[in-house]
Amino acid sequence: MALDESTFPWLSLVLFLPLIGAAGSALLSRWPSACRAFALTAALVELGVVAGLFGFSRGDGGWLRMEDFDWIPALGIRYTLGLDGLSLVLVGLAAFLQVVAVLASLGREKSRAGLFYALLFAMESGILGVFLALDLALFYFFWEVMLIPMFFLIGVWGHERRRQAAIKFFLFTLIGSLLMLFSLVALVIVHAKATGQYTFSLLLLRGTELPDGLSHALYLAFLLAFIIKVPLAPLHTWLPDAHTEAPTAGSVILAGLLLKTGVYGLLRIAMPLFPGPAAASLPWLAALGLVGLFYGAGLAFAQRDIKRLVACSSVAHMGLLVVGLCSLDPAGLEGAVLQAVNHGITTGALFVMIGMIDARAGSRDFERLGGLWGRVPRLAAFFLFFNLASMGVPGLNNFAGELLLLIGAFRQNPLVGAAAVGGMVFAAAYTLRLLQGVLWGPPRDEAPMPDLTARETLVLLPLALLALILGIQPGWLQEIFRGSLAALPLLLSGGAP
Amino acid sequence: MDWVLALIPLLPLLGSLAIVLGGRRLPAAAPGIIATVSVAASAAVALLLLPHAAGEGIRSRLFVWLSSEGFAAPFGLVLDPLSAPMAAMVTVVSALIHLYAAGYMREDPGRVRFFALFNLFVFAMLIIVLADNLALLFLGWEGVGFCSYALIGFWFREPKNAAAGQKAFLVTRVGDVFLLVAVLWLLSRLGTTDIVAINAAAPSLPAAGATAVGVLLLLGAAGKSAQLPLMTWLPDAMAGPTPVSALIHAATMVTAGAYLLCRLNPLLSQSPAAAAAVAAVGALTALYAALCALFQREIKRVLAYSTMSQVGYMLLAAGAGAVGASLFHLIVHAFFKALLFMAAGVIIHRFGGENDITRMGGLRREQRALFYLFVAGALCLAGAPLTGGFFSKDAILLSVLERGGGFYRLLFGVAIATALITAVYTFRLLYLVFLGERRSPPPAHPHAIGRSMMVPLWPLAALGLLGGLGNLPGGGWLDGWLAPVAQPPPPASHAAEWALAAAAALMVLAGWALAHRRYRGAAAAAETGLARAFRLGLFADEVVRAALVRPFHALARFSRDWVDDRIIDGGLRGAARGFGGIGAWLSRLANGSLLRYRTALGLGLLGLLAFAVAVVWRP
Amino acid sequence: MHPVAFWIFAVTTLAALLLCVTRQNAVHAVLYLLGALLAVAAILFGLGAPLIAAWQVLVYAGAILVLFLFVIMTLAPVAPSQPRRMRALLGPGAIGAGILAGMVALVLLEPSDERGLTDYLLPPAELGRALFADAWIGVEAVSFLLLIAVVGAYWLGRREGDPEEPR
Amino acid sequence: MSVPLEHVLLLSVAIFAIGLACALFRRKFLFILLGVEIMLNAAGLALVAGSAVWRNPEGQVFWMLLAAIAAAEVAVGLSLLIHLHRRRHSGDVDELRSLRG
Repeated sequence: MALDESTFPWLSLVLFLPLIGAAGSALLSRWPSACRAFALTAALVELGVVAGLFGFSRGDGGWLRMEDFDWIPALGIRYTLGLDGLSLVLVGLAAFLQVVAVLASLGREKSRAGLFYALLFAMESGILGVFLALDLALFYFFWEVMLIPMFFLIGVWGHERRRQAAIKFFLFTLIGSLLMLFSLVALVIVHAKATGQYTFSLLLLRGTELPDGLSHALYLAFLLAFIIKVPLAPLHTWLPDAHTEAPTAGSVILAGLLLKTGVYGLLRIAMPLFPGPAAASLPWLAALGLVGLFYGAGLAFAQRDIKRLVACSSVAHMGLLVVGLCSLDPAGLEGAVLQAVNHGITTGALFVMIGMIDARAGSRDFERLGGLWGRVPRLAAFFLFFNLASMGVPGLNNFAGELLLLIGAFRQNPLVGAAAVGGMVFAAAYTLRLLQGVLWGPPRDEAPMPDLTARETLVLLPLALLALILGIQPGWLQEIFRGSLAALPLLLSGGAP
Repeated sequence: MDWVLALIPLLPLLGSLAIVLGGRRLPAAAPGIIATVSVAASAAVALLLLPHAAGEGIRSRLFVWLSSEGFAAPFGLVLDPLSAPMAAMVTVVSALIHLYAAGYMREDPGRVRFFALFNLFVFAMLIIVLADNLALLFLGWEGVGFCSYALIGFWFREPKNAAAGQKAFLVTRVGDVFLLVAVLWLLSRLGTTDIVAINAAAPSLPAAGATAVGVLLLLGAAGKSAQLPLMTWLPDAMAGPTPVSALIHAATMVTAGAYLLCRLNPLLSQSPAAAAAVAAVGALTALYAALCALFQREIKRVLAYSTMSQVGYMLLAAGAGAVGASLFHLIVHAFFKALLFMAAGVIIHRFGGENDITRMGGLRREQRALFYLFVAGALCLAGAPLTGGFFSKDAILLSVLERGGGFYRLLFGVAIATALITAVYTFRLLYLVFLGERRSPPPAHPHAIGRSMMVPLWPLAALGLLGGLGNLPGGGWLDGWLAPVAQPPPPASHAAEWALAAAAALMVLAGWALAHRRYRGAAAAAETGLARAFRLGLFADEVVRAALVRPFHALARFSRDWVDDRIIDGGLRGAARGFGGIGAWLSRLANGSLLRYRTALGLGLLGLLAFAVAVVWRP
Repeated sequence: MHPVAFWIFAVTTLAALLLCVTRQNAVHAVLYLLGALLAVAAILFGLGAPLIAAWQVLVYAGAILVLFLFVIMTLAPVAPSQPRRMRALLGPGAIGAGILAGMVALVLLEPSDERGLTDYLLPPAELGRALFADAWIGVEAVSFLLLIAVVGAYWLGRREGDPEEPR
Repeated sequence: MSVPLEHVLLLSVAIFAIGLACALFRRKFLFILLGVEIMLNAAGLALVAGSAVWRNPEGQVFWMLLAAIAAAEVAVGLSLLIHLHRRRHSGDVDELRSLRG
């Protein structure tokens, strides 16, 4: 069968392949080993198809692919998918981390493996939908779809306090998304009254003329939904609980992708829809980002549970990301997207490794860990490597993003930039504490502990290589999404009152 | 041809990679051999390229590392008159110390990790030396910080060692923050991080900005170079293996701060205030560290404080604008301090791991060769006439004096007093370790001292003693060589030079005499309070702990237990409880009786009807 | 529809309903209700809805009331209930009657715009088209509701400990 | 000569009121159900009248849906009644005092 390159619905394929994975995993749930094999195959096939999407990359800001069909014509809701450089990079990250998550959860004897993988794939589909949807109703649909599997992943397969964590996660994100729904409907109605046409299309709604007060209120609702997901400082408390209690694969997806949907929402939805209020909100957002940067670092430092520590460090990383994003400087914006990708890689890797440590030592508590280098040197070396990446040692991936973020912030406001640089010390403080508590010191007991298995090495090696490559040559990634970001500063500076 | 330049840093990197990939499959001696050979090859390249570096020097750009709008950080190296001698020094000293380490670490089970990190360190250090832009320099800057961290805590089973590494990394990272802010500021002002371009554009900077950036650079340098007020990590860093102390914490990394200030000296000299601050920090650190060194008991801590003090001299010179003198002292100091450290490693082995000099003594009779080598190093450190240390220190003192002005005269006084103290503690070390009687029983199983541990000491001793030939007073080779990048020192009168030389020599003699009187016999008697204060570095650790570390811990705990748990989550829990209460109250209305529900329904309907009438009614 | 016919049926309806709701005997009440529903069916026919009128007879009078009767017979003998304290109803009854009378007065006193129910006839075919072409979502929803009602009725009506009950 | 809408609506209101009174004041569950049926019928009448006024089939369509809903309601209501009798041997709603979630 000859595929017509120009009309073949690649995006729908990418979007729905994980659903096939989900259905297959659920059907095979009686045969766990077959189910795992199928899940891995499905994730790899998806990654292959997504890798194919990178062939469309042109490096400019335009839409690389678009698919547009009627969905609910009575309300003007359409099934519109669009791919540009920004979404391409994030879709790539999602497909990659999905493989990591599946691989990382293969070894453990999971109860109800079929359901587990089904939820994991449903989740992926939802996340991909968020990154691809250009119709706001569709976007909202995927935004909610993403929430439900995660709720069950945490609630069923989590650790000791999984119930509370799952409910907290659910409530926080649900409040945000309900506000967004109200605001979205209000926007559509205002638009329809002005033009006589019901539409949920992001591109059409962009130009809606709104009275000042209303636009601020609507923007605020969108903003709230997204910064809860990011999360920014006072709204972050769901994150440590959810990340800590989630199973390893869930933590990887949460940290690697779910938080990025918030960033993506800010960049793609909230700011372009309401440029005026967005421009006015930037200083406040940057201030919140700074608070998150230091507060998250302090919080991380005070933790005893290593998984919680890494979870809190996410708050700090995302705070810095927001600071740079708010600079609206090209370097800052590029840094923000780079940081989004890099944080997904390194923090994902750290969660995978903490799962491995937990499985070996039976604990994630500083009091009962330590001296791992003497017992499992390979694992310890990888752990050290990813921690260095996470604390932003130059030459590894996070530094590239962070430096660009800092440059952007500094150009915008030297004081904010300088303060953000100070976060480096705090990052070092909690990271070194983590290393001290896990790797160094005398071994806690002399029982033999298996070093990395072949499968585990297979999980970590691609992550490590990616961290290294993106640390040395982030440029090839920047090339892909640079064009997509160019319009935003113009839009916001033009829309400023 | 230019790509050959990249071999200088890349060879050690390749060595490190080979060791990591080989891992435990390698034969026992292989990591040491690979590491030494790769660094030696790098040294050979550096020495071969040295003649080509004259004038504009050579540049090599491999690829663009980071870039964005208005910012580009290529992986670019430059070998110019300033970096070439530095690179040559770093590679040569590294090669010798690697050779020493191959013997020292022969039996250590962690030698794969050791040599991998050791080689990686050389790579990072060479990046600092050769980078043509500040972003790449920062890569090296953080890279050496990491290697230092991992190597200080090399024997990680002892939590104290790992903690020392952690402290070193953290404190130096505080300095790194200031350096990065300076880099960002320069980038936003000048639009470039290229070092040559920055130096060229420096005169266009506003005065206040130049001062600010100078102070930021000073703080950045202070972190790496263990200068006041970020000096507390260096004495603790002696927990690492001795080759690490010799290479990282004496010869190369700690001098990176001084090198940075030399590199950016045209920028620094734009602001007299910042330059004065650099000089003052250098002089004060030199005095403080020398005083502390005087009262230390562990041999490596004496040397650590002495390193701090000597780097203070380098900063003093850099602040006074004498790049040549600073670099000269940096290089000579690297030779003799590496020598002293490695000799100290042998000494510690001879005393069976004993570190306390008050329990040593009488080693001269057992180890005659070692004694001579140590004396050579000590004479250089004390600045005995005609040694390398004498000329380099003299050049610094002269440059400070020539700078003129009351402030610099004061610093000159501090520096010359420090020279006296330096001589005293140096000879104290010599007397306590080598002379007199042995004050502890000989160890049952002294470590074997391999040939490879002694061989590297000889060339270092020769380089230290004869280093002065590289830059004799009155227009030496180094000053001429550096002319394209740093203005040569103004010609001083011969009389002043001779007077200064005489004064310096006098200081050495006085110091020797003092030490001779005090330490010829037994070790010191009971420790006085003042001596204890200096031994503990004037309680700098306690001050930092009380002023910064404890509040930070408390704040972090407060965030965790109060802000997150009680205020934010507690508020949400309170809201939830409120809603729950309303729900409970409402649910009491639903008492389960259908009749009552029906009545309520009827009343509700009546209410609705009334409402409808009220709305519709229009009389 | 002629107003006279309308009023005849209307009065019949109301009378039958009043008798219905005041009976003590359930069978009698259901039979009065049957009469009322048939009168309403006639009015519906007059309002141009022949199919609806037929349905009213078939579904309400036929199916639903038969169901009522069936249940009443099943449960017989019905336990005699206490006689109602009719006096207690006087108050609410008076209020309700007052409101109703007020509304009647309002409507009758206010002259209407004389937009009467002119003769309108909706052929059954068109009703079917409207029902199944335009309001199909409603039909689906209601049929789903009926399904749920069937399941619920079955579950509620099952005999505890019924041997047919699958465990 | 025709019936004005208001008159039909008045009839509808009256039927509704009777049904409401029945549902509210009778004590037997069976009569409450009858009352509800009467009210639904009143609403149906109003719908058909509206259909006739505006010459629009939608009112009648809604009558159909309403009838189906009424049927469902009766089915469930009557099975509840049966259930109640089995449990309490009485059709009196005074007995129902434990209807809490």
